[in-house]
Amino acid sequence: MSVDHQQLLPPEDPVQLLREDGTPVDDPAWPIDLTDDELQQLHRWMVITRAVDREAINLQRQGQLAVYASCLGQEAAQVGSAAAMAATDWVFPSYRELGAATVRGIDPISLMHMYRGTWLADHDPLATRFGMLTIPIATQTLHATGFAMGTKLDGESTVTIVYLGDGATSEGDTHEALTFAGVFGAPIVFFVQNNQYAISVPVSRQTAAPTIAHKGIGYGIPGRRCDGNDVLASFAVTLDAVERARRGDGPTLIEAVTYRREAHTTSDDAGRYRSDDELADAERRDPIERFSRYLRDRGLLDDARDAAVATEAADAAAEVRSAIYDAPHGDPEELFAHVYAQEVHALDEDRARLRQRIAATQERS
Amino acid sequence: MSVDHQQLLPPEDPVQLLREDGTPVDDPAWPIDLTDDELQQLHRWMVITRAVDREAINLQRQGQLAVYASCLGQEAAQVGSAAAMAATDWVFPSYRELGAATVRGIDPISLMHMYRGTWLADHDPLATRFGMLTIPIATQTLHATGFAMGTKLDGESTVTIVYLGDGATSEGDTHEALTFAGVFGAPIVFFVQNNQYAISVPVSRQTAAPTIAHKGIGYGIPGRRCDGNDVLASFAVTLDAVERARRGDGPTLIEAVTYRREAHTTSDDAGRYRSDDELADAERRDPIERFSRYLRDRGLLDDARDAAVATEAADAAAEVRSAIYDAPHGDPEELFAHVYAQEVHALDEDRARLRQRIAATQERS
Amino acid sequence: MAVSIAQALNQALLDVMEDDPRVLVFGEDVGRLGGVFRITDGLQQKFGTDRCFDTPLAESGIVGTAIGLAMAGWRPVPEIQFDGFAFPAFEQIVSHLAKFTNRSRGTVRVPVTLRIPYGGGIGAIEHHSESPEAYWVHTPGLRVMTPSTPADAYGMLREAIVSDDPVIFLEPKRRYWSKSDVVLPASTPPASRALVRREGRTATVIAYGPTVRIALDAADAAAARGWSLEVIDLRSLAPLDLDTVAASVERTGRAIVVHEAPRTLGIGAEVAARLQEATFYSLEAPVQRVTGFDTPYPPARLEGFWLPDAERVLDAVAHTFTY
Amino acid sequence: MAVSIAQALNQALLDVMEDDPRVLVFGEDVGRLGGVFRITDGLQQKFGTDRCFDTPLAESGIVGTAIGLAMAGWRPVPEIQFDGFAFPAFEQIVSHLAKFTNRSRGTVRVPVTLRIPYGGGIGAIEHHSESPEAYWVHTPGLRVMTPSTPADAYGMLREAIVSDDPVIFLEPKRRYWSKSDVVLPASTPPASRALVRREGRTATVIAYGPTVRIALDAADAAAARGWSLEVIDLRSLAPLDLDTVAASVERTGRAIVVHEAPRTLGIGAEVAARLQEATFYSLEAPVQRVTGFDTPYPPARLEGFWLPDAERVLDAVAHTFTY
Ligand SMILES: Cc1ncc(C[n+]2csc(CCOP(=O)(O)OP(=O)(O)O)c2C)c(N)n1
Ligand SMILES: Cc1ncc(C[n+]2csc(CCOP(=O)(O)OP(=O)(O)O)c2C)c(N)n1
Ligand SMILES: [Mg+2]
Ligand SMILES: [Mg+2]
Repeated sequence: MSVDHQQLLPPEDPVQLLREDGTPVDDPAWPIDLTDDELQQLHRWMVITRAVDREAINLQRQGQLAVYASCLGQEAAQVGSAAAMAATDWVFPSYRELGAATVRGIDPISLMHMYRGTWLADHDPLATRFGMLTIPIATQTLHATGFAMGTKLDGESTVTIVYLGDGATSEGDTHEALTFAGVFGAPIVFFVQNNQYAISVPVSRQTAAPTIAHKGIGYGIPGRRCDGNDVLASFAVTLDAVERARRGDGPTLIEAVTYRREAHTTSDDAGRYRSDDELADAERRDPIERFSRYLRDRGLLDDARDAAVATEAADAAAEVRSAIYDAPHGDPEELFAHVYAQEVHALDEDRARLRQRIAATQERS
Repeated sequence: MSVDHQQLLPPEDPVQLLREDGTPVDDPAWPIDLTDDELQQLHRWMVITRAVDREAINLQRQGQLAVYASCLGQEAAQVGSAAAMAATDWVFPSYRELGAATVRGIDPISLMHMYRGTWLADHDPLATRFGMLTIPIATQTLHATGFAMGTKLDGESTVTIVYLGDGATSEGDTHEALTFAGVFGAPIVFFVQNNQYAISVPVSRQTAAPTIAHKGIGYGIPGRRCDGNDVLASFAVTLDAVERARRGDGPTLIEAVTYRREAHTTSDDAGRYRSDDELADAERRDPIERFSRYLRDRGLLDDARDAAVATEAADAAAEVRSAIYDAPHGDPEELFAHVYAQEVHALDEDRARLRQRIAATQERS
Repeated sequence: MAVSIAQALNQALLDVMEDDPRVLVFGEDVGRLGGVFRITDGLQQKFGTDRCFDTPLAESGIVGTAIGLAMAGWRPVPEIQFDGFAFPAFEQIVSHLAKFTNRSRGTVRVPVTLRIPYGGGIGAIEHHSESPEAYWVHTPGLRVMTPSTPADAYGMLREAIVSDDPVIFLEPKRRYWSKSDVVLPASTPPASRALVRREGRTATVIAYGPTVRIALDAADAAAARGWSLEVIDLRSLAPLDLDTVAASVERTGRAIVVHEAPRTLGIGAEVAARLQEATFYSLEAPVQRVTGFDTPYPPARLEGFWLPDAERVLDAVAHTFTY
Repeated sequence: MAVSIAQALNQALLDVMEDDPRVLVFGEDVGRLGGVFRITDGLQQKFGTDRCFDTPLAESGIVGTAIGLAMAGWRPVPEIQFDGFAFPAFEQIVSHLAKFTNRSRGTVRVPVTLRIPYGGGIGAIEHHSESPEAYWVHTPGLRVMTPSTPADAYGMLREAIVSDDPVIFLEPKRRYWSKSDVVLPASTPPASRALVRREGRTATVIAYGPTVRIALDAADAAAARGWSLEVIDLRSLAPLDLDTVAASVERTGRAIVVHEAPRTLGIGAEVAARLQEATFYSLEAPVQRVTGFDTPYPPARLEGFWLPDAERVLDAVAHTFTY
């Protein structure tokens, strides 16, 4: 095989810039090119993500959310990758991307309203350049690809990143998105968080490929792997892909190897399909601990700063809690308001009937 | 990348066992292990295929068929691959596989009834181990994969081959079929005839992959390439994959590089999207001529045999012609007969109405 | 013994797999986990990973391979995890599962039972509360069944699996935990027959799956207004047993169809179109439809405004008296 | 000037691409080839490969990327090559295209016009003659339009593309070559209004797309029997303009709906369900449905037995006199 084609294949090992004990690998291919502030910011985002994530689980347990999909253990993958995007870049999430949302400054309360069932979506995707959470698996990969094709047609330098899971790589839509992205040279990064499971199904049931990154070559797209519990590796590998896309060199497929430490969602019982040992092992590879050690070694984190960040995170979580706790329902009028961009009178009768009913109920009470 | 994984990638060049001038390549990796009879049989099948194919085009021109999708130029790929299957093996075609059907002894008249619109399908797939022609692109890849999973569950040694086009590799269904085949280790061969076009769209618009065979590794499936205008290469590469599957080593993805010399179907005007030069070039690489030269060099074909085969082929074509020409329509009663395996009375009224109408029409005439 | 619909379905699968070694159960999370609703719980332990297995996350793949497995002589019972996730398999269902037998002139049978939990009212996030039955019912070649009681859940699922036709088996997920006293194995009338769940004379309320309970609640409440409502459970949506419905409407002169799916081209449209023909002279008022609105399924906190309930059924009955 | 529906559609695309530089046309074979029906002929030559391009063979990809392109501010007009090949895109259409605006509370618009040639009668092989309109009409959030004349083909396609809503634009492929005298650009009444194509007093025949011609033929033939049939062309299937239909039926007292799609849950079911309510006191007979059978589309040589024709329409009119 020609050298060119070999470059589409991932190297044997995922890129790792921090060892599990937090010491830097010092890989000359991947210099750590971040200011102290930036490094501290990565830490802050991860800690806030974790606190809000934890709060969301609590809120669900207390009946405030219908369901919640935790990103515990995936903070480095999400924060590292999202931090590599410019403010003008676009992010298309699945449903588990609280960490990416945190980096993008999305109000977590908006996301929680989706999980609460107040609205189907709440934040403004166009203003925030952060797509709506997407539940039908893999479907967002096509929206992201089309979007990236669109920015390219406009001659913009915008890069798009799309998040998907290991399970999502089995869906036909992911295949078609990679196919289109390759053919149209779309400026997009496919960021697969391989958290080892799709609900209860281990990644070995999703594909017999050596790794998910080996799928890239089948689309003429370079496949890359990074240690998804290493925020610096996640950042560096994503940044490289983003720069590549921005240069006009097309898409990249990244597999971030990580682990989903919570159950699939709050409705799931992970005890039925994985062992305590496996979980304990994953906990030992905690992304925040690893990065904290590194920062401490570099003198960028001390107890005071740690405490300050923890307080900020707790405040963020408390804010979510107070905004969500017993928040009012949405306005039933909106059931009809946005079905069509241009008003349709076909809905008038239903709307009138619903209004009548609501009025009658209010009278009775 | 480990050696194991490298073996999933196709070698740079397609396997070729006969040069364009018909001289053998003598590749020690691919000994030609066929008896004289078998070699002559391959030739015979190709010639018959071509004659019947030509007749089908004529029949369509004369208004006897609704449409027809010619396999002109693809005879070697189809005959070579189908000849590698045992009689007990299964074949799932797309809609262009007259050559494979010929090898399997499917009465071409049956296939023509589909193109004629007498029936939606006419031959018995279970008795012939040859699936129904499939029009929705790529969908048959999943039927074939499921079938192969089924024979594996039964502990049978049956191998399944599924035919698809280069365009079909873009569909989500092909991805899901390759995914399932890899994960379940299904005894199946994916045989892609890369005839360079999906109607008017060149294969460069289907994928940015180095080759279609490079898609295999993304499913843990070895990707192989052969010269699809070389019947011996098509046979040998397929046989290798079939033996692999029969041994229990799972699926293989084969890309046979060939060329569609007719328009997509009789409804298509290929002049709108490809040059005469390109076509002339393809004609120079005619699979039957190449193989004939080889046989002549080996003393397995002379003018007498050539003429005899040509006569047999002409007879086969004439038989199709006389069976199809002004054949009667199907029985309208059958519109209702097979919708459900178990009778449904919901259709009784419609059936009664149709009977009445037919009776009325017959009275009037 | 009090048995829930979920338990009855699970028992039906256990019993049918025991009886017929060709039955296979597969889908996302149906193996180790036993399904997100635990309908397949214990099957993998009991029958092994050959007969009950997890698949990759790919619905077209699940249905497409089911067709192939059926051709190889197996009797597949794949699961789609939620209503909203059958759509990636739409082509395989509509272009092949529904048409294979007809295309092959009866030669190839595809005895696939595709289990799909459906419907709303469980406070879920988007795509987990859809009622897609009309898509399947409009597609010739499919049988569509939906039980409303534990006995029917058991009996109809077994009937579906034994059938040589493809069956879309819709499980009313918000009733999974509804119990009633029943001894399994229960034997139930054929699914092709609609059943009168309550007799009455004022009006006929036609429901299926999750809305049968609503119809019965309406019937309870109607008594206070001096109305006696006849409640019919359609059970099979394709084919539809209109005879049973029409016979009832002939007597009552009033008909109300209740379903969660949006009104336009929901099952109510077909029932109304058939009744206005079959019972033209008997109808005292137009057939009423109490359904979801013609809007996407709402967020959980608003689903109560959207879903039909007993009060809306009673309003519709009242409305028939204005004619 | 005599213009065919195909020419009118082609002209509409040319004109709208000229007027609005954000309009993109893409799909399988729409570029170099100009589409298998030549509806996009000349667009790539004129507007370049950025604005009119061929895609990989992947319908979910076509619709899914159209949604993304719309988010990026483009106005996509993708083509699905034939009716039967929209199904791989079903999930993107039903779960996203139809729901994006609603999900985002009006923030994100997806002004996608999905062009699909549909219907039978062209002697084609399987999957090339489907009438899938009911699937789209049952899905809230989609507009569904289908023209029956060259003028409407032009005007409605432009209207669809200009609309900020997703539109499923169904082109009656067996009428592509029907011509009528029209000067383009033609201006036509809004698609949201059904049009009376012929006035009459005996009965109202409701048709759309390919069956409008059949209804008109029936009206011609009806004169010999002393009947005068009113023919209504629905034009928009979602939303449905029932007011125009009901006004006519109020006068005629008889209604016959004609479509190619199978009867069960075809558009005729919805029209019947609405008419039996809206014109309860005026109907002299049940609403009749003249449609394809509840069977898969037949092989070409048998399609004449399956498709509705003028004779069946007249039989239905006659049947209304038996009440
Ligand atoms: C099309 C579709 N099928 C099934 C589901 C149900 N489902 C929700 S999440 C999930 C697993 C997803 O796994 P993965 O892609 O690895 O993402 P993760 O949840 O691990 O982040 C499944 C099967 C769905 N949401 N959409
Ligand atoms: C799902 C689907 N989409 C579109 C079509 C229309 N169509 C028929 S053949 C074809 C091209 C197929 O190309 P390829 O897979 O390369 O096979 P070939 O015809 O070259 O043998 C297309 C687009 C179809 N039959 N099915
Ligand atoms: Mg996962
Ligand atoms: Mg091809």
